[in-house]
Amino acid sequence: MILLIEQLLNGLQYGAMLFMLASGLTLIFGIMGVINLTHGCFYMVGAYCAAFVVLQTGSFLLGALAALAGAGLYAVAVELAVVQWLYRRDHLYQVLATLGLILFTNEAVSLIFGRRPPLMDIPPFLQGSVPVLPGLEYPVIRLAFIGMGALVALGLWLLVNHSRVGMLVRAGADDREMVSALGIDIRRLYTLVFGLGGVLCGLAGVMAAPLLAIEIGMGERVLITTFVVIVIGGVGSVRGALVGALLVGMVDSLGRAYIPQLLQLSLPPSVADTLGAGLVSASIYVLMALVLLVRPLGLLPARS
Amino acid sequence: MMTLPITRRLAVGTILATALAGPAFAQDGKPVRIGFITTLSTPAGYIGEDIRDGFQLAMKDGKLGDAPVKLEIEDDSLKPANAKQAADRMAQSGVKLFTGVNFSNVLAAVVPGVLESGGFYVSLNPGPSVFAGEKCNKNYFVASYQNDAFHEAAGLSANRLGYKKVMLLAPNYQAGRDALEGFKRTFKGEIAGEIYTKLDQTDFSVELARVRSAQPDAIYQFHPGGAGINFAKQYANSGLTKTVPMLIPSFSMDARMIGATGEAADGIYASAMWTTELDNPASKAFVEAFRKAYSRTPTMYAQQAYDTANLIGSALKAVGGDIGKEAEFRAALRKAQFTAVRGKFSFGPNQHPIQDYYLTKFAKNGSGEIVQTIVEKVAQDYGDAYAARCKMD
Amino acid sequence: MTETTPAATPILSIVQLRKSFGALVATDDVSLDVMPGELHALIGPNGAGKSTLITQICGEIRPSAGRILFEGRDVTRLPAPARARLGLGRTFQITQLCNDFTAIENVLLSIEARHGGSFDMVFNPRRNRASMALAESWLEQVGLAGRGERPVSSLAHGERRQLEIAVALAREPRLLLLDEPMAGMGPEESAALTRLLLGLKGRYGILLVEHDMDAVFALADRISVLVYGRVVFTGGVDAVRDHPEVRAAYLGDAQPC
Amino acid sequence: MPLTLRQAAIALGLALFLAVPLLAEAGASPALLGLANRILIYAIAAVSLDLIIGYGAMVSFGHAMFFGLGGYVVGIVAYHTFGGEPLLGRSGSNAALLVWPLALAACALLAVLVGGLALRTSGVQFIMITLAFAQMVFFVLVSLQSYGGDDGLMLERRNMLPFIDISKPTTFYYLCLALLVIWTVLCSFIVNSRFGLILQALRQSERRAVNLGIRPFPFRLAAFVISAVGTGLAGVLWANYARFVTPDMAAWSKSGEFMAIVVLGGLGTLLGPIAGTAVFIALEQLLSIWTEHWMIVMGPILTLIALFGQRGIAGRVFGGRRD
Repeated sequence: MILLIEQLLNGLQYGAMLFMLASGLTLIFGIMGVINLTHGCFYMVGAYCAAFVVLQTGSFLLGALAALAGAGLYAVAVELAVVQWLYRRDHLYQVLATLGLILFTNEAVSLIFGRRPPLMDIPPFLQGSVPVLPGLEYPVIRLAFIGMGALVALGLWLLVNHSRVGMLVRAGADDREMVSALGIDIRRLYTLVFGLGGVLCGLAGVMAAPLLAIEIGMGERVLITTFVVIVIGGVGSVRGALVGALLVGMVDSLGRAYIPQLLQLSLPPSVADTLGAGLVSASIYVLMALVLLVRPLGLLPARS
Repeated sequence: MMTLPITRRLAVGTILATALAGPAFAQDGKPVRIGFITTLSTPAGYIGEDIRDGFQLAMKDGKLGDAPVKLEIEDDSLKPANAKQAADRMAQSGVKLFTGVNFSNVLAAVVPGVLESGGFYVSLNPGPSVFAGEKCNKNYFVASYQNDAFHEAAGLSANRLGYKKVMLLAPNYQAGRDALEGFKRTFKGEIAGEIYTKLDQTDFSVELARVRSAQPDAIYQFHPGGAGINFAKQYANSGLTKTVPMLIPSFSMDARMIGATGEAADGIYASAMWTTELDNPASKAFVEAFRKAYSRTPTMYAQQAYDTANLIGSALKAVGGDIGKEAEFRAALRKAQFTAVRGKFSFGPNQHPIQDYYLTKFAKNGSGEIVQTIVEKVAQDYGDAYAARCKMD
Repeated sequence: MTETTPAATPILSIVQLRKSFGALVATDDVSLDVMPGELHALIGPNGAGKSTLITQICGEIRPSAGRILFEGRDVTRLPAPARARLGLGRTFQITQLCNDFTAIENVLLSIEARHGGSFDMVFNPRRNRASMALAESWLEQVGLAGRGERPVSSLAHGERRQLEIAVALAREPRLLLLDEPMAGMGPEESAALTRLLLGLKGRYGILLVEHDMDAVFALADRISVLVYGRVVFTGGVDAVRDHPEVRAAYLGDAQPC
Repeated sequence: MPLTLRQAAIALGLALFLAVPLLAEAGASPALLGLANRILIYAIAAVSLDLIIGYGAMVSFGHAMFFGLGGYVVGIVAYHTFGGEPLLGRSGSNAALLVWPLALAACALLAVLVGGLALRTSGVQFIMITLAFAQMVFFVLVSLQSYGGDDGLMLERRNMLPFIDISKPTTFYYLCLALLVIWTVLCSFIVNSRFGLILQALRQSERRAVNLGIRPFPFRLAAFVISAVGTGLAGVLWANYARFVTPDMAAWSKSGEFMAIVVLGGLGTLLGPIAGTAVFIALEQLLSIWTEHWMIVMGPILTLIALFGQRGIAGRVFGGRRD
């Protein structure tokens, strides 16, 4: 029972991280209709900026600020330099252009920071574990991750539903011409949303950096999963991204925790291991395929 | 880095010399071309860098074993197809000696073509079981280790440490499965469970929870590269280090990974063939020279490349730099008459190493740095399980 | 003009059709007939639900309730392609053509579509003389003779509207749904198109949605007025012209555009 | 009769490809043959992908799965033929005329399955669901323990064809060239046929086509399967060329590479992607010889192609569509 609760927390934590990445991506896709493969790079840039500043100054807080700023600015730069020319183009060109940017970013980061993965320790106030339930201690940093995910969800909800920017965002998603007619500079709105997506990636990056190796290619490793999340949730919908992130987080975590054991009950160990591991690897893709077959536009699409 | 321009100038010089001297004397001054295909881009690129730098450290003024050599270095981007393409191209242009490859799957792509073209391959890192048994070849040498050796040494280490119940974790691919098989071959206690992680997994919280609930005496985990750093960091953060010690093969935590793992590496046990702390003059000299040349601590990959270079050098010396004398060159390689940084070294019947393995521990040294200290020798003159199946003609 | 007797089966019959999107009722218990050979015009202000009705008739969206009968057969649950194969042709309010194709290729597509689901992967229909001649003759009928080799993207707006009709006709339908064929046309072009439609009248059952009241009065046998998803009146041209409620509801505030 | 630009380009390209073995032999560079052979094989995949992206607007981000599957069928059969234990009581065969159709049938079957499910969606969902299926195939290949798993599978020797000996590099090269020409001619028949007319109509205006009585699904599925078979053929040839297969063949980055090649060459031209392949692979080769940081150049090149090369490098010559 304790183990199950711990695994649920793990799923929640993974979901929180995926949500930070997916919410920005889904806004970018929903509002501007752009498939942005570079999104994972923002996350990597955030982690590298954080590690670099922490190494120089020793302050986690400064590192976090650097991550948000670095990832946000890089996102804005990408939008201004490349993505803004792709808004009305076929998805195919967006995929290709941003694929090229991934190659570029990875190589540029390795030239700037070197190939050696930099170190970032867990800041003192996030170290160790605290008792969550009798008999269950859970690492503080993972709890902080969950808390931060909840804050981001709340913040985005307020932003999208209860602010002027959010109104513009929603209007922009529905009717570009209308927003332009209102005399609002839609170009700046787009850049802003792109930057916001970058900042959220930076946040995920700085939160993940103490737990993960900060290395080239870390972005692509989460990118595809992030896409799975938003496609499951329904492209363009922040609520969908939340549901998708939690679903994928849970399915992945619980799958890893229990699928091999369940198979071992009924199959010989060697077969169970192979099959289990294969099934676990593909679990979220199977989930996505199933969801799309039942609801081709995802669970909570922004517009039907 | 200082050696590079000199090498180049010398190489140019020798080419000019041979051009002037004409083809009749080509054998004399002409450098031996060595096809050096390794992984320089991608996240694993740092390993390729160490391999290249370690190899070049062994070269003196562009010479190995007093014979001028020309390294033809090419990046394979960790793509077997690229590596094969490069190797075939080099072989067609007359390169007879190859080394450098860093990963088993790349090696599997490169070696058959090289051997078919009549060339030599001397591996400075992977030693997959495919080429160690029935498919061994007289022109194929492994100067590093057979892939299973570290895992078998880890099993022996676990026995020494008195563990009765060990839980195993490895990624769900061939090398991961081989690792766990190797461990089980020598470990005498009980296996508390085997967990196969996903290939691209970065977070291990779920697996750590399973370890916690199974309460083994220790875990043995094999995750190379970034995943290894992730695992160690998260293991330390979960507090498991205090109750369940971790045992790994050396390449789950090389010198550069220690830098990225920090304190979390403290207290981890590892099976190893060499560490910077190995107490012999050749090793000390190598570590010092490497640090001086590149201002960083060498990894085991650099050491293996350095030893491989010296092995090749010894054989080149024996044939006076004429690699055309194939039989002599082969025989000289087989003798392995060079001072290995790792200590004792000889070839078994399948031309894979027979050498010693150690139990090591990551711990702080006098100046507070985490280093890989030698605990004890767990295997002496250790060969591999496949040698018996090799029928060399 | 063909004489229509009350006893004949309507070619299209809509029975208490209803479509709601959430709280919004776009089609509210609409019943309507088109007799063979009849030109039935559907008018109403913007947002009255005319296009929603057309898309339900051709099968692109499903009604919430009610039935659609084509030549007496219930087609309410049939998908759009199946209805087209039964003989239901349409044009679109916003031109739907293959813009990378030439004009004649668009017509050719329509001719080829008659042959069902054949996977002929060998023969190039552009080399089939009979098909090409047929396509050319449809272009001639709508006044596009000699424009066949022009890519659609280079045609003028009016020409594209004419091509739409040629494409729909080449499928040889028995019922035509014309969704604002005059939209965006100048008076000259509208008049030409009206003449073209007059020529088609009687050969097909036609349901015409149109804002151009001159055209509607010139062409229609009967007119239905749709307001807020409801048919408020159906009758002959004169009856509509004189009907006070219709004048108030529609003709009063919406100028023909 | 004067040649059109298009005909001239075809003649020149064909002459160049025909001349490569002679050039290589004449001493230009023996590696040239391998490079050109690689181009031929990838070009078959690129032409196939163009069939559905360029003509059918089905942006498959998972086509590498067919490349991988085609290769693996060859690899697995070879494994059982040489040394491995028999499979289902059969010891395998090295006859290309048996193994190759088997591999292509496997690809067709997978395509029916994947296409049947994926074509229920469109747009970004289609891109992602094809990617998801490719990832599944990738993970299956990685977990095929007895076939080398992640390390891949070596082939003892190339498959055997009657009358010609494809173990000779030049012969194999000309076989690939012949297959590329045949496949491209077949595809050009397809796109100009009634089937192709409808496929292209579905791309340009699905509503128009549907309201003419065309059911989109069977046409799209058929095109998807044909394209998968072509890509599978490339996989089969690759397995024979490289004589080893790895799960890499089905990785998502490979799918991306194929897409890049098609766009580079010019969508909806069939011939453009062949030129695209040549440029892409040659560029990759040159840059990686020049510097290990070649991706910092290659990346922006891809981006620029996407931004400005609306018709690809050969779109103007071969009359492709704009995006």
